[in-house]
Amino acid sequence: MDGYHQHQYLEGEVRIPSGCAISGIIDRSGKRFSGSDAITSISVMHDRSNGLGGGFAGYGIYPEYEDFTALHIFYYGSEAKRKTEEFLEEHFDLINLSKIPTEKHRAITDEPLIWRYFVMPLPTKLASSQLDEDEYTARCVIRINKEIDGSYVFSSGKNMGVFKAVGYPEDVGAFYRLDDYKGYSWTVHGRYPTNTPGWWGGAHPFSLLSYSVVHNGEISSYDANRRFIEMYGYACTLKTDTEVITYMIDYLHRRQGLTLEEVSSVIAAPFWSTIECKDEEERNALTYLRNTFASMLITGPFSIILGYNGGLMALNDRLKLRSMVAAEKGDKIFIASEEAAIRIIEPNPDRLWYPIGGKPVIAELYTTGQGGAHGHQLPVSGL
Amino acid sequence: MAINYLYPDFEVQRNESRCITCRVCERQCANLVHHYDAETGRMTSDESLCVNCHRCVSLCPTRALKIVKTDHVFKENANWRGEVIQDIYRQAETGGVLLASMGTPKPYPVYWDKMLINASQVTNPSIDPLREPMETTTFLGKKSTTIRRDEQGKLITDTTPQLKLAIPIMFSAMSYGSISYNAHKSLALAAEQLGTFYNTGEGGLHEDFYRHGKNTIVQVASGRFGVHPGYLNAGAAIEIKMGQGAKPGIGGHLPGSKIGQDISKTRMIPLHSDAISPAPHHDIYSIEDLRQLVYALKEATNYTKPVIVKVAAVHNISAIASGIARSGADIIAIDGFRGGTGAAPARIRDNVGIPIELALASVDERLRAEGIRNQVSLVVGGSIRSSADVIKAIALGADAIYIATSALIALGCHLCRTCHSGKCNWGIATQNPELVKRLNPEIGSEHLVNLLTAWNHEIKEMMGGMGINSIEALKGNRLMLRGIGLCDAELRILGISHAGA
Amino acid sequence: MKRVYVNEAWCLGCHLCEYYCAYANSGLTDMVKALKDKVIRPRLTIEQEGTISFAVSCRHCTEPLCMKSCIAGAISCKDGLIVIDQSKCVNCYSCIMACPYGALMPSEEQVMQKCELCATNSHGQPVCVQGCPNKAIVYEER
Amino acid sequence: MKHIVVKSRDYQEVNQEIRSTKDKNIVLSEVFGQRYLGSSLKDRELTIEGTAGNALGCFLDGGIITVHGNAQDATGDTMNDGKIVIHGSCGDGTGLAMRGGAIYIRDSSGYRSGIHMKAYEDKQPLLIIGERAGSFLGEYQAGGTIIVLGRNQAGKSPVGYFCGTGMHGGTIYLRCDTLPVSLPPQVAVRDADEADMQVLGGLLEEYCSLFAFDKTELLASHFFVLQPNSATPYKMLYTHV
Amino acid sequence: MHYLIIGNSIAAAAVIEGIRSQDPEGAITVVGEERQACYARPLISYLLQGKTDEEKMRYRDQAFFDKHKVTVLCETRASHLDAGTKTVALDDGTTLTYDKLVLATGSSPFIPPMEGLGQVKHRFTFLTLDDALALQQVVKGDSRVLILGAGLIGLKCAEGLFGQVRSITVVDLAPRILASILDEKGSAQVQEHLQQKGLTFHLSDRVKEFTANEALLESGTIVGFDMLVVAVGVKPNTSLAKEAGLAVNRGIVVDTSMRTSGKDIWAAGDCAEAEELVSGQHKVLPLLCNAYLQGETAGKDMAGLTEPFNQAIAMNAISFFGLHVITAGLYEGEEKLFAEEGSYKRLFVRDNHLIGYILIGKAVERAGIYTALIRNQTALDTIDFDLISRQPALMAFAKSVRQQQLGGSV
Repeated sequence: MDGYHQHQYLEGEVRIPSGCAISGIIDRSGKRFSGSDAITSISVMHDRSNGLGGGFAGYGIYPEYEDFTALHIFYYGSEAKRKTEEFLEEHFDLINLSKIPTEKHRAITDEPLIWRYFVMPLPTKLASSQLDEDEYTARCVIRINKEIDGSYVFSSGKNMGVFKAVGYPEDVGAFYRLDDYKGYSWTVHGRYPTNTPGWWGGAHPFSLLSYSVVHNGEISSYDANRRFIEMYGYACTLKTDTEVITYMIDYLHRRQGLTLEEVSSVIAAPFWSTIECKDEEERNALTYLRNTFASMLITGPFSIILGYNGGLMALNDRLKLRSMVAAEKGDKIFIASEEAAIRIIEPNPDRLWYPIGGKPVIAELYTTGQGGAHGHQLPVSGL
Repeated sequence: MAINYLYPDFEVQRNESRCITCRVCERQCANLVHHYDAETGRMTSDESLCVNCHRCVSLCPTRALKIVKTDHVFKENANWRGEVIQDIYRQAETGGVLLASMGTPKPYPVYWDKMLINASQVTNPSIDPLREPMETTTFLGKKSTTIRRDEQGKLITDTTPQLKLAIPIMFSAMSYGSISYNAHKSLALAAEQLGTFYNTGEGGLHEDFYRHGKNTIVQVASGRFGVHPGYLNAGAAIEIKMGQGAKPGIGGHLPGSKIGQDISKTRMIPLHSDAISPAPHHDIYSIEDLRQLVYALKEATNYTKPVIVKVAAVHNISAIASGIARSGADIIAIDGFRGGTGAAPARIRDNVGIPIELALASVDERLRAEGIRNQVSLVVGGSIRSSADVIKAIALGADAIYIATSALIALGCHLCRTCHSGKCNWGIATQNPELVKRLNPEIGSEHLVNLLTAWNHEIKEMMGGMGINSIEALKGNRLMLRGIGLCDAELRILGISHAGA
Repeated sequence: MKRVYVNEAWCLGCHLCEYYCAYANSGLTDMVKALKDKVIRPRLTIEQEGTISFAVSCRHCTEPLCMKSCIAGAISCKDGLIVIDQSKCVNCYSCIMACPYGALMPSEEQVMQKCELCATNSHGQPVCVQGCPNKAIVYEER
Repeated sequence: MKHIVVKSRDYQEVNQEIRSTKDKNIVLSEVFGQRYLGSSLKDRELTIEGTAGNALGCFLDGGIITVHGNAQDATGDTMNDGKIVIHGSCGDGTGLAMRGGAIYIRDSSGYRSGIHMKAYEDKQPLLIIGERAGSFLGEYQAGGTIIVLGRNQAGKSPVGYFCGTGMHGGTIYLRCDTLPVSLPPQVAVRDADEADMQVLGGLLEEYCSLFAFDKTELLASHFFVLQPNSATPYKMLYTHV
Repeated sequence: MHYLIIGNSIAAAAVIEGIRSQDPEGAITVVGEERQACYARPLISYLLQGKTDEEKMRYRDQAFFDKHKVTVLCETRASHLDAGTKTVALDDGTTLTYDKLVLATGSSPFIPPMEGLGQVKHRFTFLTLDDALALQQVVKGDSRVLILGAGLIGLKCAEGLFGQVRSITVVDLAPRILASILDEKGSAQVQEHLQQKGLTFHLSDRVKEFTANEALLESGTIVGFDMLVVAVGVKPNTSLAKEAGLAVNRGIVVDTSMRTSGKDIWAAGDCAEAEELVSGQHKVLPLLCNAYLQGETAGKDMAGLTEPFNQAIAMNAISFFGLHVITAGLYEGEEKLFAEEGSYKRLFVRDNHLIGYILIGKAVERAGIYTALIRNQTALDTIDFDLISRQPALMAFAKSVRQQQLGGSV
């Protein structure tokens, strides 16, 4: 462990509530564009961050390795790197490994070693584990993060990558040279943690496999959620809201096979009084989901953008205690904490609306999803 | 008469300048403490009969009465305290087992009072329960482990039977026999009005109360009193009572003198014969036998009722709970050692079992460690005294709470702890019709409804303060608790940090 | 009209209603001063026999025989409330002869008195109802 | 007339410039979410082109702010007097704790509009929303008037859930044929009568002329009037220790 | 619609209330012989006693007549009734027409012929307020009063004068006082009470001859007096009815709706003769309570609501110097007697029903419960008669009846 961290609480040793800014852009035609729009967008909301964390997730950025898991790893010291690579070699075929290219930036300091690996599970290991590839990879990632001191996998999806650091998000974008990457969707986060340690791993997006979450708000249900999700093999090492949200989404969407709408009606379940108003079939379904996964209800203010292969989902808490705006222009869908963060990159959207609390906005590639941005909306007309 | 070593514990103090000799004290004391002396035109009292139930004090219209602790003492002795000496006198004189009622009065630590609750400041808004939705609805029962869909891909939503509580508090088991008809009726009416449940205890279900079935939990205990298929199907859930916090490992008996016409009929036993509840169920000598009974009850009710297994909090409670969770039970009820009772051997009540706070914390943690917490709901009882206790219990991991002593106090009980005498002046723990009449269920149920409505408001306020607007987000949310004045071992078991950390 | 109704199932025979009544109609603000060492003359009666007891007080009949029998025109009906003008009463007992409930009785001053639902004393609400520990007497619209 | 091009300039700088200028009329163009524009402004008119940032016109004290575009969250936060005119929509928390003046929104407003609005003597705040408002409209309202005109809503209720929750003063007028769902128990609803229509006629005068809406046509529709049952909804809640 | 009421006492007031409960508008005229507005005659003895005054004696005040829009003609006598033309001639020469008429003419004192009566200077009857006022005029501290008649009127007069005069002597033909309402033992008890107070009785005796200040009794006793009150009885005022050809026995005969035999003519009060409940016979019951109930029944019937009143029974509540006496019904059949110090109770039972009672002293408490047993003709085997005969109590009724009485409608 380096000196910086020896004198401070590590992320995960204390729970850090935080407020933030988020933004997300997707081109549903699959056209890839650089990270600079995301940087511009988040920079408008500078006041919502405090320089203690910023980060990006880009989807479609590694087309040449799309069948391989891209692991982005922070190392604090070469011993951590050695142990981790040993572990990786034991469990995966390593196709490519390199340092992630960065550019020195005066606002970004104390950087760890930042490495990238494109990997595929060793077929024999995978077979003997009796797990599917995702579960196998997820467990390996959790093990590294939990068991190898000084090593932290912060991105583990396919054809996607997370880039994050301590600093303002626009500086983080420059540091990682995101102009050089092209993706069909981007999410970005500026962080305003209310407790001191800003640790690189603690910045958003938080990611597991191809799921990445940027989050604005602070949830009051944290420990109820954490203690529940940890029953299912997850280890919440970072003690952040975003981490637990990501795991819950992974559990509900990937492992339980719920649709994203169903996931939303678990984690941002409608009030019972609202459920009562629904027709019988919907009422039964909503009651079933809320009751079955009662401990995954998230309370307190939050707005998140979930990135996944092929789409973005934005979701507000059911009281809509955090702001969120969405807009559409041609093939592109924009989501941000503030309208200005959209206008700065797209001054004249075709339409613009305020998503309703507890109801997801889902935007997917035409090829993988329905292609529309759907969900309940509070439209803003006159545009 | 032989020498009487015992001096009365209490003195009746009558303020003569206030007494208007209305004689209500005389008329209302079933222990015959007060008398009117026609010669002097004054009231007199025999305090040796007084149990300090406050009936006379409460009804005296001029507040001319109070009961004080006698200042008659033994020579001071920190070890051989007066009560210890008196107990020995009692046993020496009678050769009897000391019998006592209600929860233990001994000064064991109350962990509820050593935990503090969190509130939001700045980073997260607190919520006002009066205007924003604030939900305390709770479902009890086994949850699905995997999502199933039909051919159209629609969710299959038929869960195993659940209990829906509008408020996460239920009235725990008290049998008709241990408490009166009117006390039962009060509980039934209140449960119905509150959208929660009351529990028959092991005394069967009076025919008048079948109409409250949808708010009734019917209990099956070792005595199997009044248990028949109609009874099992009458309630919303069935509770198997393995043990009770006040007297773990001990059976009980309702003396034949209390088995009047109505109770005899309800319990389905002959008039004036003792109603004996054995210590164990004689068909359950092991955990797999429990499973057999659980499924026997499910078969008898065609899998329409959740089955609760109630156990006393004992040393290896978490292992026991794990076993119960795997027995097919839908709900585990754990009763802490401070729980009340109509009658228990005093030494057992005061020395056997563990506090519910620690039992709950360790059971919840154990079930989570085993990944089976969602397969079973957890209900805890045993001296839950306020909404703050409720909040703390839920934050430690309980789904819902059982209350009994608090409910009895709401009905007028003054905790004089002489339930076993059958002369409850408040009409609660008695079968004497003259005394039973003193509890008008209309008033009783109103008080219970008021109490839980007030608690629910407080729960909502505290939840709102934490920024939580649905009770499920509080469940097991131990970050919302901090310990105060607790040692490391206690903090570790409770799974909470010390205040300030 | 709201009246006092009795449910004997809940009457405990504690007689508190009688004392509260006597106090309420004493005109004094201190119960002790009003009742101590006095023979009370409540405006309601507890009937008691074995385990049964209940309070009886004026029913405020819609066809009040007491009023119709009063030779002095001292009893009248004000918005359903049957009241006695004690200054007119000559203590002839015609009302006692007429009332089927036995709800009238002479006062200490030897004029008739009866329950006037505490509407005519300083309490305003029937004090027997407030003082009943078991809702055996209620004051309501039926 | 002073013209400031804002673009990506820092809000502190822009507000400083507004404060230091002597012109009565100030135009801000190319605004991208700068916060606190027109904060505590008095005696001046501010015209904004673009997207006004959070807390637009907070503590406004008599000035007039006109936005050609949308405003973000907390527009008119605790405003005391003056006027905010939005030729577009607003985000959440519009008119938060507003206690005087008027906010006129041509289109829609987000969650918690008019939250904790209050009135005192001659301070009678007014919030008019042309189309629809999100959930919790008039939450905790203690005074003043909120009007939602429900334009383009086809007679459906133009507000979300929990409208008027915690309301203990003031009035909400809703122009629609269907009541919102989940109205809280504190709120009493009635149909607008002749006297209400008179009041509405007065209140809508300026609004309609600003946006060139046909007042007569608006007033020809059905309005609901929402008022609190009690000024002290908490009274019965407590007992003393 | 014009309602005409002849008489201005209790029955008249009740007629007005009866009419107005049904008909708020029809014109009502009351014709009364007396100077004073409506008052209750039984109060005159209390006036003498000083327990009431003229103002308080008013049974219904002026506001009552104003509120009910009633025209009252005082000091006016109806001299002739023509049922055919529906007119009533008044002694001032005017004639009133009516649509509906009620005769509430009351009764008058009966004065038997007695020798030398004309020589008596201070000679009174005791029925009206004017009688009482006239008496009051001449009362002096040293007056010796002779009262003929030991019935209710005579004795109430005696009580009224007691303490204001030197002596009171009562003479009655009957062997005991209050013979019409009390049994022997009861009479004796009351008599003893009155004698203790200082009244002198000459019973089974009568005045043979009066001189100015002395009465010679048949027994030979000579009673000196300064004032004479004749209170031997009353007779119903039926002359108008007789003239008009209505059926009249002792009183004007009426049915249970108080209709007389004449079209659109009702009668109520002391002048009327209606069926008595217990005996089933037509009787004049000169009791205030009956006057009211009959008047109310007549008034309602006149205005269109027929509610028969068939519960008339003879009953009396009377007190002398704090000793209360309440009696009702007939004194026949089996009896139950309870007598103790200061309390006397006799109940009369026939065919499973209570038909009469005599209560004296403490026994009068809650007497109405007994009255109701007679009135409602309660079958005694449906109640705990043992209990109720000891003490009038609702406890004696079945629980369901009690619930109805105390928890149900009234």
